[in-house]
Amino acid sequence: MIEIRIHGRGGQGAVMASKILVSAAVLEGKHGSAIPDFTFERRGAPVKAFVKIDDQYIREKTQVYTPEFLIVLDPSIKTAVDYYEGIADNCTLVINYPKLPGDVPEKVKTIGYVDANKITIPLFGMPMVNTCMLGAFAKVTGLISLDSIKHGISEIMEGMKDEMLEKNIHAAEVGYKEAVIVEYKGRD
Amino acid sequence: MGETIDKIKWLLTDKYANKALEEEIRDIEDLLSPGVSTCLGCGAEVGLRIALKIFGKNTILAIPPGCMGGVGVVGYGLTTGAKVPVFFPLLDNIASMLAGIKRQFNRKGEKVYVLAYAGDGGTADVGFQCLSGAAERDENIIYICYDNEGYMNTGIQRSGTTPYKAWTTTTPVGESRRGKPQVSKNMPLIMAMHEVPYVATASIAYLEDYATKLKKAAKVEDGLSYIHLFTPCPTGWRFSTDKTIEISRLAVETNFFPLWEAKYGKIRFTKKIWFKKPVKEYLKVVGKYSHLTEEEIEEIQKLVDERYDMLKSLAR
Amino acid sequence: MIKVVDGNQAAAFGAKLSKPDVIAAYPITPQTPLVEYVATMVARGELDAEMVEVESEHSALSVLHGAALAGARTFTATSSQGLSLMYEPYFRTSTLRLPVVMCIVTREMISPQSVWGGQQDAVTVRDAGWIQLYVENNQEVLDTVIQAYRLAEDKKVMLPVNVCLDGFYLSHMAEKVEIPEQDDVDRFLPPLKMDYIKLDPKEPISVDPLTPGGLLTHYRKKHMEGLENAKEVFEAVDRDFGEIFGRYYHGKIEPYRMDDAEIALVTMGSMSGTARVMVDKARERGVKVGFLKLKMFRPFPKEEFRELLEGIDVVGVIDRNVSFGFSSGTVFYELKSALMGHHEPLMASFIAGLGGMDITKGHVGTVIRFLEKIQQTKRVEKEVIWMDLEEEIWEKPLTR
Amino acid sequence: MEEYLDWIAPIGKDLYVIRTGEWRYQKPERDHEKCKKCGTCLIFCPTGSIYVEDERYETDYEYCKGCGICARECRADAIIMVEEVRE
Repeated sequence: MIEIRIHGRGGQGAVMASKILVSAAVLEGKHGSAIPDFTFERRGAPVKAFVKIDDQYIREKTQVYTPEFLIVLDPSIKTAVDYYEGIADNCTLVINYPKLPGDVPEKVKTIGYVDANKITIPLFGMPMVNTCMLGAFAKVTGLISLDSIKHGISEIMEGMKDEMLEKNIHAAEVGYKEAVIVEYKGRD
Repeated sequence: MGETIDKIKWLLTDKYANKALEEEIRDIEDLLSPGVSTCLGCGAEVGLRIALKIFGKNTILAIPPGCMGGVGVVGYGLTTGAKVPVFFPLLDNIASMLAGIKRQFNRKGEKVYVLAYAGDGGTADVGFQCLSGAAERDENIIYICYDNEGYMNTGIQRSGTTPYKAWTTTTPVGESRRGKPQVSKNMPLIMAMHEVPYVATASIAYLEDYATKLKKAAKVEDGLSYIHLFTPCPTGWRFSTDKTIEISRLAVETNFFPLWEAKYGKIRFTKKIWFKKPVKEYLKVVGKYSHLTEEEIEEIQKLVDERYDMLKSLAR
Repeated sequence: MIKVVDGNQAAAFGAKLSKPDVIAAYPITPQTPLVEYVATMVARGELDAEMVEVESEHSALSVLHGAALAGARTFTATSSQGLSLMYEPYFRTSTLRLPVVMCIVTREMISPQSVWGGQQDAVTVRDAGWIQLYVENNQEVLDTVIQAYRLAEDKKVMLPVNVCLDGFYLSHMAEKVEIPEQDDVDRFLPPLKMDYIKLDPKEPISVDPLTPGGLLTHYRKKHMEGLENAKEVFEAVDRDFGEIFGRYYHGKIEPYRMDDAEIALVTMGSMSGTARVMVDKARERGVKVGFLKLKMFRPFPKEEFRELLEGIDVVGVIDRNVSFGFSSGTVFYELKSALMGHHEPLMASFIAGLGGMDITKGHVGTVIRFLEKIQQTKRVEKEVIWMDLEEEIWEKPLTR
Repeated sequence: MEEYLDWIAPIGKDLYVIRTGEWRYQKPERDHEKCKKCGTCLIFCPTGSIYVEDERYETDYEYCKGCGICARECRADAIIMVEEVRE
């Protein structure tokens, strides 16, 4: 089973991103479950969401404590929460950052970064980075295809205006294209 | 002299109004059981019998806990006290249950009057929240509050509509307290301020006026109609059983309980009082005010005048 | 149709497919999205129902009383404080024999102030005459809502049903769910017929006259018979459902790896999935442990428990709630009294997952080890164990 | 109705009636000569006990509780309350 934890701020769509990931996994014949952290989802407040993906049906309805994959929608929350808490060995970090972030723990073996703010602010007028980061996640991890992510966006954002849907799919595509992958060997 | 003129006026006008109403309703089947165990001279019973005659058989009637529930309108054991479908809502969910019934009948495409005949406790106090909610949602129900100014079924306790200084068993008269220390909740005005299609006050002394208002309420299709019916209680107010109607009339003639109606919040008086009487004439015949001093009566007169003036300033 | 939906949405789909006439609900965490989903379905015209956006939970259930008396199939959902505000009409729904279906998205009761999960709300109203079904995952949420209508409206039952889903752990957890076809649901669920109690000018009767004690006792007895009938009817409903939809949930209690078990775990709600995983793990170690998922908490399936636990050495019950006054978990004490005078295994009560706390694999693993110890020593040293408070037995929940 | 659904919920069908005439300690008596047939007594009677027969207003003593409202409201003074005498 693969466990993913998504960190972001209320309004950036961390919870929706977790659902999109599950929808994408299900399209690929896998199983998945997404649970948000149960804090108040206030705009700006740090939020978490947990995703599990497996070939088998996921029976346990629990949170994620030792994620192998970490998606950070907003690195500025690190003063408020330790998003590296409990990460597994060989962790993969997918982070919204314009360059390779420093100060990454050694357990992180792969880093993917993309400047999602730069991509999404012109699209949405604000850093609604969730779909862009999922595009990056698809490229960095290779776990799920970009096409499946796009399907997930259409399913979970059902009911949204077509224009918004298109923008989100576009954001995922750009995120996929622009994500930079670095095999991380610990601090220099 | 004033009294003589008054009597002449009564003979000239109201008598014929009674006649018209009487001719209209006397051959209509009484949809209430002929023998229900209301107190002698019960004002609320008058109001219910007339209401059922006006609305007729195509009515679903709600009788919540209170006097009318207690006297057997919903029946006892395996019986029913009415010839229309009647049910016993909770004291605090009257308007919500009515709304549910009406919604389902609407859904079935069947027209039916869904009517509550509820006391002031279930209306102005514990049931107020759901009534206000139903009014705001424009539920198409008809709600009659029979106001006997207290919890009479359980033995004369104060309610939100119990008037200032009135004696009840929970607002007794003693050295440090002299009846209810607060003024009554102005329930009909609160309902009018919901800007629902129809709100009216009515009195069992002016049945022709009441009947007209019931008919207007029946015509409403786009929201809630509310009628606040003044029904003196000989048992709880301490007066002899034959004076129920007379006291109701005095309450209107002294502006203690003015008669008006409001369509979508726009208020209009329906009974012009040509010869306004001092409120003292009303208070002195009602036993629950027998402890009042001249000063207290003056104070009540002032409150009655103020409330009437406020209403006048709102009326068209 | 396969969709990824959370528990609230699954419940909304279950309601929609059951074609209710009148829906009334008031939003409360964690049930709020359920109301939004239903309102959206109505707004989009996908669900043809009267939606009443009431001003309180008390009114939500009250509107349904009126609607049901006018012959409507009805739906609502609530949680915690909303349920306790509903208590007055709640009791009356069952005693008037109105087949209302209501989801309880379970949550702690205040105080202390909490908006998170726990089954305290729903188990506290267990003696109000409703049927209560607790579910494990989102597919079961959806399926059980549909089943609930068949059960509630069965002429041998005619009682309201709660479908209880764990707040957040199910209500906000998204996973794959198969949405049944409307035709199949229509085949499974016939239209509602209410003719034993109704408000209709064509047949004027009174509903709920003042009733003397002797007659009231008669109604109580009939009510209890209805609840007892529900046990048998639910088995049939579940089996029928399995035939049409290919998903069978084993009725009131689902046994898991119980065939040769000596130790049994009893769970209710979403923790059951975690229990499955840990029972499998313990089996790998050679521990003869199985588990029983209690789905029908009300009426309490006493007879089935007696049968299923015949010959079992140790039983542990994990409760996401407490029974104040009996001083254990609620399911624990109900089970304990059900077994009285029959085969009585050694029993321990585990209280876990209150106030939104996770019941982790570590927790369940610890419970199983505890039960093993009881089996070895043949002694219950401590009958009630508070999972997160008793350091000596609590393994860190991070244990995977 | 099917057997299962017999008397499972509290409903009432037959009419609940109390012979409230037994409550009376005073009784209205009408002077038909004085009666102006205005109908006031009929509409105000709480128990609905006044009826018209052969154009005369009569009281149904089966249900009249003897409250006295009819006598009080009658403007023609055609009704008086007398002591109820029961044999």
